[in-house]
Amino acid sequence: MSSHAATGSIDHHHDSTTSTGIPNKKLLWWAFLASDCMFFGTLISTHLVYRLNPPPGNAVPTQVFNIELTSFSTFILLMSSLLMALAVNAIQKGNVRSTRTMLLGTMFFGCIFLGGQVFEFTHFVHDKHMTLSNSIFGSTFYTLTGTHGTHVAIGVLLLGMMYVRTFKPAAGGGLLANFLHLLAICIAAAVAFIVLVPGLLEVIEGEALGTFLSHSAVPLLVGAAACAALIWFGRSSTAAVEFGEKNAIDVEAIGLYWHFVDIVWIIIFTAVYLLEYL
Amino acid sequence: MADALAKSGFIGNQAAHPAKPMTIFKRPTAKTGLVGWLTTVDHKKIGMLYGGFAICFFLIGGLEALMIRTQLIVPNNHFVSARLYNELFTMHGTTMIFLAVMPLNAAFFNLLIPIQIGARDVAFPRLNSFSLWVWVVGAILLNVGWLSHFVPSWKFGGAPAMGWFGYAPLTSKQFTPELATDFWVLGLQVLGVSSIVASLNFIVTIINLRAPGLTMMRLPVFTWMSLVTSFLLILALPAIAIALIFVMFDRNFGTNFFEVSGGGQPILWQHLFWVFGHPEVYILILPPMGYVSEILPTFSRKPLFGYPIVVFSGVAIGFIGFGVWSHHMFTTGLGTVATAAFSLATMAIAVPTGVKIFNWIGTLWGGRIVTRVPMMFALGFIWMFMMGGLSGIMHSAAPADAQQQDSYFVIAHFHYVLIGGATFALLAAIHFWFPKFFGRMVPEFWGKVSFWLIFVGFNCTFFPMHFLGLNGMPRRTWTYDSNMGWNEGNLFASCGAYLLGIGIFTYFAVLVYSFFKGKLCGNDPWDARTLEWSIPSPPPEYNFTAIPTVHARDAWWYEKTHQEEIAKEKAEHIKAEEAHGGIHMPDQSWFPFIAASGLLIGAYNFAQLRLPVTILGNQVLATHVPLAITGVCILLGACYFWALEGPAGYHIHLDANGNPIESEASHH
Amino acid sequence: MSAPAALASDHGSTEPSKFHFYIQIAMILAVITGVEVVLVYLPIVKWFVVTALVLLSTVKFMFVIFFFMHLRWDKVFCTILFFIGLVLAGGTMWALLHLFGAEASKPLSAAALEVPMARVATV
Amino acid sequence: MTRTRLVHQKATRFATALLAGLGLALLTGCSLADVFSLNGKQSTVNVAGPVAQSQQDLFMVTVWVTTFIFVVVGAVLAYAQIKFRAKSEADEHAVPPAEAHGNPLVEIGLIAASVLLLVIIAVPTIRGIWYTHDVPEDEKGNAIEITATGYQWWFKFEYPTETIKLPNNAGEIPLVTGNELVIPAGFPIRVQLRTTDVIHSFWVPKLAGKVDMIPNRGNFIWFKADKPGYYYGQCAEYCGDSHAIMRFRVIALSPVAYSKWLENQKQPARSVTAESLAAEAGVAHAEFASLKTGTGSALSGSVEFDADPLGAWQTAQNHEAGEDPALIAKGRQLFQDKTCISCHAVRGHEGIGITGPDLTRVGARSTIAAGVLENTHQHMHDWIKDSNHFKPGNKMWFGGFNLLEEGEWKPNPKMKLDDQEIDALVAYLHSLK
Ligand code: HEA
Ligand code: HEA
Ligand code: HEC
Ligand code: CUA
Ligand SMILES: [Cu+2]
Repeated sequence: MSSHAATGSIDHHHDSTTSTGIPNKKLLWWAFLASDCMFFGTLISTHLVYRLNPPPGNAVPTQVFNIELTSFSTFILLMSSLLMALAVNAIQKGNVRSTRTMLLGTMFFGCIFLGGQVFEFTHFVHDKHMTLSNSIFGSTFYTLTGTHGTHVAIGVLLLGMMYVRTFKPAAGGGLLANFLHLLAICIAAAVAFIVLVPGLLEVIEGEALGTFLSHSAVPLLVGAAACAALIWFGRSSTAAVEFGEKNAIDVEAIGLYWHFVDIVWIIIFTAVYLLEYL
Repeated sequence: MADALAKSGFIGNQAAHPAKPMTIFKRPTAKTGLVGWLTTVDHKKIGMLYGGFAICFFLIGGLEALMIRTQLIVPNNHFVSARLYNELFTMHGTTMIFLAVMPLNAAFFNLLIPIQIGARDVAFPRLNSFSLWVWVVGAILLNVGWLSHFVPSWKFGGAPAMGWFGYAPLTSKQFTPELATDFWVLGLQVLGVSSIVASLNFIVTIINLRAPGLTMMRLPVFTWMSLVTSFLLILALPAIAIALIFVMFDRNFGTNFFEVSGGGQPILWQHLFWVFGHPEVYILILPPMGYVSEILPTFSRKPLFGYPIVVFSGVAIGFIGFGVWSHHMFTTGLGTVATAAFSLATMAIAVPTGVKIFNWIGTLWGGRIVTRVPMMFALGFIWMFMMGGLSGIMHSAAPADAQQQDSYFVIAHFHYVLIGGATFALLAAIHFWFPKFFGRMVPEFWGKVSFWLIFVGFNCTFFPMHFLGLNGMPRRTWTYDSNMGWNEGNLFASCGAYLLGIGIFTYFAVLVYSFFKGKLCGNDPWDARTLEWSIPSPPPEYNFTAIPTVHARDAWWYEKTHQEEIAKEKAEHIKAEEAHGGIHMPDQSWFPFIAASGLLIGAYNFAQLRLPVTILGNQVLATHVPLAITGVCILLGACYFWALEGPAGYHIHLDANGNPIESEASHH
Repeated sequence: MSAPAALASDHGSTEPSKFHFYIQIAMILAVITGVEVVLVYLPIVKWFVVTALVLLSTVKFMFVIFFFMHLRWDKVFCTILFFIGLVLAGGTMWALLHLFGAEASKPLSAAALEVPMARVATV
Repeated sequence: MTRTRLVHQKATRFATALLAGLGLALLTGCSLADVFSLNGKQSTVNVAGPVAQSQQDLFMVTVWVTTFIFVVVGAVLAYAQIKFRAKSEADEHAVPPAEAHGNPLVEIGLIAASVLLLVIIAVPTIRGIWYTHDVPEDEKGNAIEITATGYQWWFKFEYPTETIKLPNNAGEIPLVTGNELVIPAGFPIRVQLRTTDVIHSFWVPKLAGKVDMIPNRGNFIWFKADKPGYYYGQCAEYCGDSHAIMRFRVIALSPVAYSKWLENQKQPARSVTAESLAAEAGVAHAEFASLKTGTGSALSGSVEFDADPLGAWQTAQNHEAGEDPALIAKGRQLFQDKTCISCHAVRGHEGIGITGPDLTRVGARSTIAAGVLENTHQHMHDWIKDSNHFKPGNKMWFGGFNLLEEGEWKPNPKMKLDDQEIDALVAYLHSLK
């Protein structure tokens, strides 16, 4: 077993220690994704069933939607998928530095997507007056896309934990540093992007930049501080790390999840958004 | 060879890391006592915990059934109130299905699968412990409502009372404002998480941790059926999980999924529930079919007849099971085409099920049938399940079902498949594998007495219910009038239920007695066929001194008939494994248990989020929000540390005779 | 142990980096997305657009699972496993949409709903 | 004899003795024939209309086919169990029989046979689905349209084609009754099924299998009563606390009697005065014994009632003997004062509410409270006094007689009634025929 890692290169599509040659984690995630198909199948069915039989007074989707923004989000998510694939590619080559960059990039795009969704939701609620409870379209739409958004958020968190792991010193220990690192990522992502992206979108939509900055100064500052801390942490750790090519399966497992979230969005984008425009 | 060994001695996915662990607790090492049980990752201990809890709930569910039968023993009875009766049948159904039969099956999955496939544990041992404790959380949430019958200051409004399938809109805040319903929703949700996680674990275990030589077509049938069941679970549970989220949102956040005033359609709940609910009944019956497929060959002293087709029909049942859900909805006005389609699809299931029955009979044919107690329950299973299945076919004829739906005929049908089927097989299995896991035999005499009491009591209880149903008695009725022609049938059924109760009591009393006083037994008291009988009773923590190589379908039977060859092979394996560092075992962990505790705190408080927190009548917090958040933080924190601590593990070394040498403290 | 490991290492190191390949895939996906958005605004017959959308999404879907998610290079069992879920979910969706599309399932909502509501209001 | 065989026999004997004892005790309590009786009031086997008949015919097909399967498979199973029993201890450990792993021919044969047997069930099933779905084309013209609405826990019946002109040209409303559905025998009846709250289900076993009343769904059912008769129905979908006693009745009359009944129904509520009574002299009055008190243990039908329910119903249509105009007037006043009118309609009198059943002709019903109590003076009295005792959780008790205050149900002071007042109410309600 250990001799395996020692030989230096690993066959990433085959694990000779299992009966089928598929690594356990990969199998677990694929089985989970099969299950997740049913989760989203149920949600999408519900949404479409109610689109098929709209009750009177239902919201009119095309009046609510902002297809430019959604197309942009779709593009962003696709690009995050690309970065994710590149991260796996990098770690399979044992390139930890490149892996870190790609992971950060994936998270970054994931957060932009989430920010877009936050903007979309607030926009729909405040400007289009479609809430979770005032029409059945609102109920099904928010629940479906919200569940998807939750998946993205969990994905960002998992990626964050993976990113943190890449710094774990080979000598062991480092619990506190590890935790602070994760905290910084969470704050930087959650606060800054989810404030920043919707804010900037508002600005694009016509709000004055000043207003936005004055409203969101505090979170932006906190986020900026967290980012700075993140970079500092990243640079200050020069010790040998434990993370390496042997962890490719871990990155790949999260990658599977991340891509799945992307393909679900491919379906949602078509079934929930585009078809409404016909 | 060496490669194959490395393969099977392997647990979890992590290569051994030399680095120091990152964790706040020292990893627990106690094998006994409270800590030992709470932190265990040993699949056998986890299985026993599942089994112990499940049997308790089986008795509670049975007690609820006895109260139901007591209320119905005479017309216009006032033994319990209408409301309490409704709570009783709701909780009886929910308990028996989610807290008795499902976890009993989970117990056997845990106890048997790793041993039957020649592994030392499941693929993700800590995840397994998590499933167990999450299940306990769900069980607590479901039953917490009962407390308000005993402690009035717990204002949960009693136990839930909307039937085990909780049809909308009865579950909306308008019709059931009680907290009990919120607990029911959350409880089922949590149980779903537990089952999905456990099933993913078993799928990976069965597919990836098989001993060398154990091809899929050599897997014991029980393991096969558990695999199919695990697939059914991960694919069926999402439907109800989402539907329950809808209910939760409707109740608490003003959505309109099932609220007619907002354009919702309550019938959608029925579809989503039964998309889960019908596969669920096969989730309940497929593992029992597995037990029976192990027990019959053992006591017929003959291999299973038509193994491939038995396996294939199990898969077919699972698959077709996803396409028949609306047969529970024949009376909801689906329209002719849909009704016809579901009617025919339902009938189709009789074919693969029949195939199993035929092959079981084929197994008996030409054998040497030894009627020991497990065999009697297994034979009882075939008879009773066949009856239940045939009344299922009567249901599948949709127009006839219009008369039977929601009548006692349905009650009769599903108790025949659930008790005559699932429960009989479980009782057979408990009796069959008891010696393996406790090292003691159950006395034959009392086993047989309990079999006959249960068999007769069961038929006395439920056979008349077919007639009650055909005579127009609706189910879920807390009382009936004396001029309807149902008096005698109910009296008879209730007396039968008492008899059944005595039988069940005898059965478990005998088990308790045997636990302390039963005759000690060796590895293989039944002269059986699969791998679990090749190791000591009770099995050591590491299961196998050496991972076996499987040469045939009934692996242990083959070993018994090829002893020399196997002995040589085994000695080689032990040596090879020792050269690889000894037997690798996973470390125990606190975090699955802590995570589940966080879930309990979070869910319990989430259900009553907006209500004030009071202690002894004094309000201490304006809402439950802080407590709910605390729970979630505990959960997330535990998951974080869990991820960081890694699976780790230690090694056990064996001496020349295969006995463990004081296990080296090489935790890593 | 050494034999398979050596084999594996050969295999591993000869595998070329897929960097550029992934980027090409991503470009194709982006282009398809663009085409989709444009399609819905074009004055073409509806059935054609719907078919095209479904096809294009499927293509995107397949690209992602087979390339980004490596199904193409993994054991087929992974593909089978995932498709079990996918097919059942798709089948269930198909059935539900048909069940609710049927004439028998038209909700009473509009007309019938308002009558009782109005009556209740008079009490 | 092997040791295990001996144990087995001993255990069997022990259990048999125990069971025989218990069985005897049980049988003295009831006769077996009654346990398996299929002649009840809601029998699905002993039916009275073509829809139920077709369902019953199909059921019998399934019974025959499955019994056949059970007998054949059971016989083989029993034979195997007996024939291949280990005969001795030595036999148990004898060299195991040849390892047979299956036989494709046998398997395929059995599968084919199963499919064939299923086809026997499937064909009439399909036919039945289409037949029971809706009124056959050639009878559509005759069909009577009715709308049934489920409430927690009673039924409202509307006759959309039988309209009543409101006074002062205030428009038309359909005829409304509650809990007892009156239909003409021999005519197809098509009932629209609606509900205002949760799911209920419309089930009159002798006439047709059930169809659910589901919120936001336009379900319907059709059936036909071959002969005039009195049929028992029940809500068959669990609908909350008192689901068990959400019952109703269907009374099928000859077409002539039906139109007479309709004619009477369309009149405004009957007002009893000394003059009107005098004018009635000579008309047959209700003398049915059970109107005062019933004998037997059933709440919904005394022995006398059960002997001839249709007769009892017809008798109930007649005005009661010995009506007291003063008491009735007092009752009518109380009905107003005690706010009964806010929930109950009495067409032509003061009552206008629609939360509870229409009481315009409640005196002519054979049962009250949705088929739970036979409509005797005593029962009516008991019902008004403590309806919660008979129907736990009912919306008259919770919402009328008791009001929700700060999360607790408190008695409604406006509705305090003493026994004399209740008697007056009973007299009034029983005068409404
Ligand atoms: C272990 C659980 C279990 C199992 C295995 C089954 C098995 C079957 N069930 Fe059952 N069912 C339930 C549990 C189960 N059921 C429950 C709990 C409910 C009620 C839920 C509720 O409302 O609360 C229910 C309700 C239910 C209904 C709805 C009734 C109603 O509410 O109106 C229907 C309708 O079709 C049905 C049909 C069937 C059929 C066709 C099978 C088939 O799988 C049976 C197949 C078996 C055989 C047929 C016997 C052996 C075969 C042969 C000997 C071969 C030859 C036979 C033929 C060719 C016919 N079941
Ligand atoms: C696996 C599932 C399962 C099992 C095993 C049982 C077991 C039994 N059930 Fe079950 N039943 C259901 C599943 C099950 N049931 C479901 C799903 C429903 C539908 C619920 C709904 O409508 O929502 C139902 C409904 C149901 C009803 C219909 C209620 C109604 O519609 O009004 C009845 C009525 O007779 C009944 C009776 C029984 C009886 C007598 C047993 C007996 O077999 C019980 C035998 C066991 C015992 C008698 C226990 C003996 C133990 C002791 C005596 C010791 C007790 C001591 C301690 C607790 C310390 N059940
Ligand atoms: C809050 C509304 C409400 C008030 C006030 C009310 N009722 Fe009722 N009543 C009902 C409802 C609802 C039912 C149906 C109960 C059931 O069967 O579930 C009913 C049933 C009845 C019935 C049986 C009707 C039948 O067809 O079976 C009678 C008689 C009756 N009420 C009389 C009265 C009298 C007399 C009063 C006044 C003293 C009264 N009700 C006040 C709501 C009310
Ligand atoms: Cu209405 Cu049950
Ligand atoms: Cu089913």
